[in-house]
Amino acid sequence: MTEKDQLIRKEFPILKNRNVIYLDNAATSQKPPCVIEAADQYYRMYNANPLRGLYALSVDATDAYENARKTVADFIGAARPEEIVFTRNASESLNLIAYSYARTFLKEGDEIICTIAEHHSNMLPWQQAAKVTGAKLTYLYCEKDGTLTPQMLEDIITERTKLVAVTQISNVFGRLNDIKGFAKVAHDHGAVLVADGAQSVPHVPVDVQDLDCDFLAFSGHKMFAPMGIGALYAKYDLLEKMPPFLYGGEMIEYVTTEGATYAEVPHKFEAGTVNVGGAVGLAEAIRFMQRFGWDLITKREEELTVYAMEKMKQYPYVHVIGSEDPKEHHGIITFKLDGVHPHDIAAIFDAHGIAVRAGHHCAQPLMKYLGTLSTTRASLAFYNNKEDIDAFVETLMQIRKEMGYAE
Amino acid sequence: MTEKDQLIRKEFPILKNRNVIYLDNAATSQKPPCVIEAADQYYRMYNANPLRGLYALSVDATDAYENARKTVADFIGAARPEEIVFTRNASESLNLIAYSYARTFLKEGDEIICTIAEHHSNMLPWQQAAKVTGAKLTYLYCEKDGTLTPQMLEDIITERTKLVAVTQISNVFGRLNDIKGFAKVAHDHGAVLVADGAQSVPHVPVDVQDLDCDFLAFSGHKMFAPMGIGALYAKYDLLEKMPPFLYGGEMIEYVTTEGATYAEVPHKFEAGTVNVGGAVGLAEAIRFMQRFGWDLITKREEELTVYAMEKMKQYPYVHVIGSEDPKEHHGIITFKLDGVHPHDIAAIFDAHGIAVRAGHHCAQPLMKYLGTLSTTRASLAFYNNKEDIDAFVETLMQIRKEMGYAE
Amino acid sequence: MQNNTFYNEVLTDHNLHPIHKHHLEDANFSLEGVNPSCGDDIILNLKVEDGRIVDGAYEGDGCAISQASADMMLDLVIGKSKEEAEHLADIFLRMIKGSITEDEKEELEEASILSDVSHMPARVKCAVLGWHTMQEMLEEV
Amino acid sequence: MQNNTFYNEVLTDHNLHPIHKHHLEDANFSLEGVNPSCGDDIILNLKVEDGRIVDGAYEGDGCAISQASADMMLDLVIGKSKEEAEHLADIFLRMIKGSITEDEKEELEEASILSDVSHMPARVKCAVLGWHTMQEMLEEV
Ligand SMILES: Cc1ncc(COP(=O)(O)O)c(C=O)c1O
Ligand SMILES: Cc1ncc(COP(=O)(O)O)c(C=O)c1O
Repeated sequence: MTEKDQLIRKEFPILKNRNVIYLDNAATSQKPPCVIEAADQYYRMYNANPLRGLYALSVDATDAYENARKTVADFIGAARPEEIVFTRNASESLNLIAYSYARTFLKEGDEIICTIAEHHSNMLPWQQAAKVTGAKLTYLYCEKDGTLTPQMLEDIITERTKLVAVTQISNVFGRLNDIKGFAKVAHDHGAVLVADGAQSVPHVPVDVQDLDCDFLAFSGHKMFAPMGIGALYAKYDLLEKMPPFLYGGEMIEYVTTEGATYAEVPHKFEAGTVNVGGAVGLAEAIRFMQRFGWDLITKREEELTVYAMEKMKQYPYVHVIGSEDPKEHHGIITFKLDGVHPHDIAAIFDAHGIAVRAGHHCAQPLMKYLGTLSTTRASLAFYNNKEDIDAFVETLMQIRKEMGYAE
Repeated sequence: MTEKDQLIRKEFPILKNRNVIYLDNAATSQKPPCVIEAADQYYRMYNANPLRGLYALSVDATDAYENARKTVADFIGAARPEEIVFTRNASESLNLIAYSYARTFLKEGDEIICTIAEHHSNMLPWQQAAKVTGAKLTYLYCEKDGTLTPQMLEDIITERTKLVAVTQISNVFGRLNDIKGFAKVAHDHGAVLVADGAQSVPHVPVDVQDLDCDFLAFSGHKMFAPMGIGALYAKYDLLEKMPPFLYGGEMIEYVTTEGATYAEVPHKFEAGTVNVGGAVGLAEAIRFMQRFGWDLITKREEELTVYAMEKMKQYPYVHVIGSEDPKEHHGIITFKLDGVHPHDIAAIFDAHGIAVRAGHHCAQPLMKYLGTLSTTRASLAFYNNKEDIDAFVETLMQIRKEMGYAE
Repeated sequence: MQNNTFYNEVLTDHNLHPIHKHHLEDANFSLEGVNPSCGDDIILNLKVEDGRIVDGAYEGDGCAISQASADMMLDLVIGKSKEEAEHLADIFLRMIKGSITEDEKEELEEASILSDVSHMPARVKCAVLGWHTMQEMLEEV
Repeated sequence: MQNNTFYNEVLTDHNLHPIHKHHLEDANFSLEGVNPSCGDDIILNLKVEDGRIVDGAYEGDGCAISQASADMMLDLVIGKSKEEAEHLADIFLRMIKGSITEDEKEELEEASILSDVSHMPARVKCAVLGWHTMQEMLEEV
């Protein structure tokens, strides 16, 4: 390990505690002690139910929560903190759009477009919204290597299209999609653009104002934050006109037996007691990333991807899904190994102390389109290093033998 | 402080760190170090995305999560762990019922009954469900002291009633309602009974099989667990027949471009990456309560309520809402002080280092029915002690003077 | 036990014995201001002639801060021109945000005792309710 | 680096060179078994005469554990009566749950090498797929 490697590794003691080579970062990341401790510190010094409290602890809790919102807003370049709604995870953020926006503003005859490469969380909510509203759901098919271009959207979009959902980075291909280009095409046809940022926000700088997307969903747990906290970014005027999603405490202005008027954006979307500990953890995770900086993070992830894919290329039985260019993978390497089922691959990696993921990666329609049921995926974070890749590739090249093949 | 007091207080260092007399437990409880550390330990030793992982960490995370579910199920006497759906908080649990159950199985001409004493989180979801389905929402009015009996439900329920929503303990009155009796009346008329357990599960033993309620919603953060985790109990056959609520990863069986089939109960209601850290924290909070035991918890809370209300009775300007019998308050003492607005009361308490809540307590229709806009509430946990009550009452009797009254 | 509560005599006096809390027969401007989160609710009535506030009063319900603030505001603005009243409102609102000079603070006379509200975020809305209502009303004058 | 993977020669051999993975012309019972979470999918075909399994085969797709388990199962049950096959299925399923005696384990012959699956919760469904399918099928016999 280089000195830098060691410095970074110190932030992730679990890797040593469990003696694991962790290559399942696209599923969830590990958490540095500073994040764990930020949440702890909140519970030990500032915990209260925020928003309505008239005492010091509650004011502190409100500050902690609203400052976290500001940190998140700044991190993705939102125009104002109110454009951030805290949710549980990216899936809930996407469902919020589907329930509140799509089911309200779409109707029979309208059209939703989502790509075939979407994670189930950015596909099923649209299938359901289409079913309920009578809108038609159309799939934008990527090329077999994952390529998706705004031109491809331009070719199928119609004046009836009201909503376009595209992942910024696919959790199978790792390719970075041109959200800015997609947003332009969508807007030119009067549609809103929903970007799934679950894999992008943790790995590349995102500026929602530059991208001009209308919505962006992401999860804390994939970017070093605790589980149970996520965010939805939406343009302010959209949040203003959307009806609430969950109803209850903290999201109202007046309630009578007949009905209610709702609190201001973003509170109107945050029913019930909010998750201050989670928000504080997410804010600290963002500061943690900022202390290392995007330069270091993206450079390390790219170098390791290049290093890994170069090695894998030498081995004829392995076939990486997606672009041949490692720079288009953003740390996500999904592959097939001839003659071995992904579940057996993952189990053998596990026996060698390496954590990778096998299965459909919550993208069954994409798997089907690619002609397979399941694949194996190694996905990196900037805390991985060359030794991890060496062990990964060495084990990979042993698996067929362990499974009884001559080579 | 008695020795017992000191022993218990050691578990809540925040009270000393912040030098606060914390009497806002109905809003949220403080968290003992063991709970904070249980979540930490999970992140430091077992963190991974559970459910689909084929490697050791992920298996451990799955175990941690499913064991937590079992702990919750046992705590409330559920027939099986699958009857527990993890949610963010009680509000989300109630919305889940409203979206998935009510909007599916209710139709025009049907009726929903909820009491006027409900928290907004157990009222607005039904207002909305009624609006969307065309069902009629009827309110069951309690007596002015909060009394609600199954007979009162019997008097207004009809054969069209399909769902009855009642809080087990009101967050304003503190009175324990006879859920078993309400469930019987509801069932006799073919309706399901939704119990709001947000204030009861933290303070009294609850056995859902004995109560025979169909649904029970509650939050972790009010029972010593972290924020961001809650639960919905529902009878297994109801969960089986209910459609999903949030759509996405982890809750499916098969997905095609046309639609999907869904995972088994309870996973079909847990879309996206789950909150293992929160679930582990909730399970530890339950074990924490069990180490002290219901006897101690309920006895201390009752003794303190009696002690406080006896003292308050001496002071002619204070008027407690609800029963005159402290034993019917379960630690919740909501009151008016003649001539002083609750916000000023809370602010003065705060200046004296005492945290109480002022406002409508997310029960505006109830406030209106009681002829007021807002009240002040002190709410206890078993970590409170007589010194807290002494300080509370002493300050209370000073407030009118501080506000310029002669006495 | 700390004892520095912020409810001093001036404040409690304006709350318990308000000078301007009554009905105003011949008001020509009237506006209701509410704080949904607190339930504070005041109706402000002004009599404005030739761009000058010749009389004013308020009615309603709310905490001591919202009531005393409205009462002190009326003390201050009755007899002033529309522009002077707007100027005072501007200073008051900036005081609550914590950004005024000592000289400006003096202009607010008694109302300056509310400057501590800048450290009490939950009460900001109470303190500014009357002032915001007046501001909105004066736009129509 | 640990190296005790559970994929021993017997298992990999049944996976790479299955004896019973083929079409069965004259089967009189056929049932598909699937593991949604893994994508494992087998079609089990049996020829049952007078309550005795006289022949059997499977087709399909899946991981080595699901495939080898089905192959070893057929090795074991072909030629056995319905009751004997049900008895073996019962033992096998209990083995995977981790609760059988050494004697019972012996009855499973080669299939007993899958006992370690009891420590691999994610693979339980793979190991039992063929057996569950057979159980279900035999209820119809
Ligand atoms: C009776 C009652 N129901 C529901 C809730 C809502 O709980 P949460 O805010 O945790 O969703 C509360 C808490 O405020 C409550 O007191
Ligand atoms: C591209 C993409 N979108 C959405 C999600 C859903 O994220 P979560 O499970 O945190 O809701 C994931 C993560 O699995 C993902 O990779």
